[in-house]
Amino acid sequence: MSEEQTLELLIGPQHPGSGHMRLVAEMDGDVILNFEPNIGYVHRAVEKIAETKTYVQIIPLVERTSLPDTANHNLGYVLALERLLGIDAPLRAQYLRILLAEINRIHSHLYGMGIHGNMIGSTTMLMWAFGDREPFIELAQRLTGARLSYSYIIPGGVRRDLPQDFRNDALKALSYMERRLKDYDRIFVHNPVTLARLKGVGVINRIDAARIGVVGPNLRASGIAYDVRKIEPYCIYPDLDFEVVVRDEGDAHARLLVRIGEIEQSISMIRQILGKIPDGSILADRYLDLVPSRTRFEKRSSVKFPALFSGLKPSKGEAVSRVEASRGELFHYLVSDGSTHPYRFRIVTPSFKNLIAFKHALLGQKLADIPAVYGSLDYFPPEADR
Amino acid sequence: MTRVLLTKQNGLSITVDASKILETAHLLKNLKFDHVISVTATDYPEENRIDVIYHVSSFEDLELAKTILEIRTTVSRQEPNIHTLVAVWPSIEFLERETTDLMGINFGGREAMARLLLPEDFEGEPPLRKSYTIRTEGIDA
Amino acid sequence: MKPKDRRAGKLLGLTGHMQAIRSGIEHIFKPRMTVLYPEVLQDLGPNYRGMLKLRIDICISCTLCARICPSNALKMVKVDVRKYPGITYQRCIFCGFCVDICPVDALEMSGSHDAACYTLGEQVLKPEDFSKDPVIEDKPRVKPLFDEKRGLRYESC
Amino acid sequence: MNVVEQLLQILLSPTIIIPLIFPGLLTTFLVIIFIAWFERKLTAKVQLRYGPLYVLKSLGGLPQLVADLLKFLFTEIIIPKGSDKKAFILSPIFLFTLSMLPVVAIPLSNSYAAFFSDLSLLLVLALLTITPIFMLLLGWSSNNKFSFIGSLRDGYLMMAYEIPMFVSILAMAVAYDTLDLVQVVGRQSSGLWGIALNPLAAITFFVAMLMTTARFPFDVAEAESELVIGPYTEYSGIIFVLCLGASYAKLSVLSLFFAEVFLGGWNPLIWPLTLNPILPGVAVFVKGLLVMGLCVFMRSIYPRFRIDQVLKLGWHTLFVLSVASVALSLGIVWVLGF
Repeated sequence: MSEEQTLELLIGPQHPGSGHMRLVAEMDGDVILNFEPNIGYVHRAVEKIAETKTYVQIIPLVERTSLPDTANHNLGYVLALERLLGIDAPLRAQYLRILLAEINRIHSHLYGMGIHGNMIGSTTMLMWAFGDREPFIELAQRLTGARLSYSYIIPGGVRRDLPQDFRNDALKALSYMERRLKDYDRIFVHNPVTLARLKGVGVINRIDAARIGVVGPNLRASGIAYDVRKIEPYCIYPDLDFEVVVRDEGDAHARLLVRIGEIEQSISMIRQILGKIPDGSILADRYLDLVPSRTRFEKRSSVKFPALFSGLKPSKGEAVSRVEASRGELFHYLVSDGSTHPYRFRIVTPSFKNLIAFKHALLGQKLADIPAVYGSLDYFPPEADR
Repeated sequence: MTRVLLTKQNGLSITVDASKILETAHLLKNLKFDHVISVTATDYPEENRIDVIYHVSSFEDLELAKTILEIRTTVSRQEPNIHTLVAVWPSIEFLERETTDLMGINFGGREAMARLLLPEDFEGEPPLRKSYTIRTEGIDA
Repeated sequence: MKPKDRRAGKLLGLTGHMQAIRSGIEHIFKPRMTVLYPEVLQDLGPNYRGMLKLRIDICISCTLCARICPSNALKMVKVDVRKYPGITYQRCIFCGFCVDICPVDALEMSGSHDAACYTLGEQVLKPEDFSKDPVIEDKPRVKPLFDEKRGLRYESC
Repeated sequence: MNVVEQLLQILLSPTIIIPLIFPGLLTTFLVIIFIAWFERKLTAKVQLRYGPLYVLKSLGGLPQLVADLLKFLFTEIIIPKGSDKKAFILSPIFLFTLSMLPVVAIPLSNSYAAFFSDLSLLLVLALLTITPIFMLLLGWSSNNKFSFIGSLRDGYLMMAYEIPMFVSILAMAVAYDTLDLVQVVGRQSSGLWGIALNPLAAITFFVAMLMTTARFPFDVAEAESELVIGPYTEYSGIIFVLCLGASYAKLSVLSLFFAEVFLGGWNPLIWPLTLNPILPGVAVFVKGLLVMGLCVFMRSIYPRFRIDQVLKLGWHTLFVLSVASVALSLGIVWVLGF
């Protein structure tokens, strides 16, 4: 094909539909011949900055990689750190961690669905999803004190205990969400126009999905029942009754449905957690004992950090952790040389792993499918760039 | 120089020579390790080496997925060359490109790629090496 | 697990259109979920991690807050003979680590996060200023209450 | 005095008043302001939020568009270096004017129209078909890939809607046995309006109308997430307003047309009331505004189609429907013996 017949379209970084990245599409008429994502526009060198910070200071830092999904990122890092330190959180703290992680998963999926809706033109879905994030952000705020950047999970436990009335409020928010999912079905998910736009678009089949290594809901929409919460259960996931949401189609609509299925699963998980959360301490005794007795946890709803936290020194070694963040498997790898700073900190975010899907899912699709597929991957550029 | 270790928590660790990496990858691929979770390069300037660590796992075999297999290999800081594994594991593509950008490791045997995370005209010390120093702003509170 | 296809068994096209339109019309008559923000402020609750206040009479100058601050927003500043923390809201990320590590509870957080100023200098607080109450805007406030039908319902307080 | 009187006579003559004041430029302008506000407000209501509010809060932000317009008036008009300057500036002007022009052929009562013709039914549509040319021109002259693709899509879109639209109007012409809008309205005085007479044609025309005016779900030419804002990507300032206004002007004209052909025009009003053009004009406008409201309501319900799906819809469904509506009309004529 001669060069004049193709058109190189540079979508972004300043484009309403590109996010913080550039998409280079080689078009033949309306068909995409070649597609190359070009990222790095929001690269903040989290790995390098982490080498200059102490272990506890990194907690807010890892959250900044993915602001819609801070709890899971926080959890992943703290799990790796706890493995380095050789410490475990008490059971109640584990429950609270997963409670926050699942609340976060719901509002992160809503964020993704909203953006997806906007990308194919349904502003109603955008506004509804963003509005319905609010009850969950409010729940998380009452639990942690912040709307998005929770910094809630610390080595050895969590920072605050459940506030009063939380259980009732949460149950109300959950039944509200179940009601709203039906509204979404009517106006967006099963809207004939949405079906026309998403069905059979951006298909990643089972074999390709494993080969190119996409993660999270995108992988499960391609028929692979891989979920870290089941494969390598962490915290209290073994005690919770939930199912891995899988679909076989591998197209954009399947990815949307998997996310909705996961919201339903999260709702059921939060109900279980609220039902059987045990009483007890929320910080490991090893740290609690270091706090002056005046300010001990029993007398207040939040814990006091021991002075040790300003300079945690894990022993020399390495630790990896993987958790199922909202967008997929999140991998942390910590190398300690025995000092107060990590020697090397590696973080592979789910969006970075999903980036490769752009190259494969969009070949042979139409120009208008770019936002449809982009949205369905729930790709979050700052999370990929780190 | 191939060692297999059983570490406490994250399963297996294999140490191989950098020249054997492609072979090892083929071998593991046949054992159903079908995707790469991460490529990490760690800089040790005093010992003049960069460790390249691959974490691989499986999606197809969900029993195998419970293991994260670690492949460790070492390259020198002056000539950080290693063969690419993109032909074995396509999922490694962006991980390798990132490592090239930030650690300056050359993955031979694949077409030259544009920079991924850094600006295209970036020159100088790769940012994640220990010899690259971060300029910090003054702190005035 | 396969999520159940709610549409299964229904006539595809027309029902879908009718349902979408019906849902759209229904929502015209539903109450709004937004608050008129700059005129009405949301009450952030007692546990909100907002702007900080130093109780300089209690502070024992242990420097733990400055040492744990992830963004170097807190720094020990000399006042007379002892050093007390000062803060710059240009950097503060409201993580609350300083409050939680303070062994004597000399730092506390307020329910306000309106740290916007006209000049950058106003955001840098010396210990003396830091020990004053943060400015909280005097505007009508609403309190979010959870509701099964509306998610959040705002009641003025 | 004589000169003033003559001047007034000229100014107040229907040929001036109709295109400039009622139902022409000024009224269209007011209608656009209202409908754009209504669109934003209605969408906001479905989306459970407030929408425009702060410009005259007592009116619910109704003059928001006036405020926007003032802002755009003072915005610098940036003309890209590689563009064809004459075409770049002139095509939005032509686009807007031609989108408004068909209003002259739409009668607002038995005796009030700028241009009486026994072919006015066709004339309105024929005048509208010229606009896509300027759409193509303005996309081409911008020298921007997104503008180009956008205007190309608009051209394709024309292929999808034009034929079903004409054929469905043909169906009505067959049913009414006339091509004159005044007579069309007259035929509906029995109370059997076009929409009841031939609902198939009404639906086809309505969908084609959504396509013509780039309402959702046929917003493919301006698709924001793909094409920035399609043909108008490079436009700024007041000529950008003209571009955007063109689609609303078109919507207004087509809605009036729809009201006359399918909703009985000024019809429940009978003879003595139709002498003065104001009352029947208002009746037509109310009906037209209802149609416009329905059109803009689609924004809050639907995402947008893909261009190939719109073409498929146009040719596979709408065309077949429109042909069926002609058959239906022939059947009606045969049975009722009009």
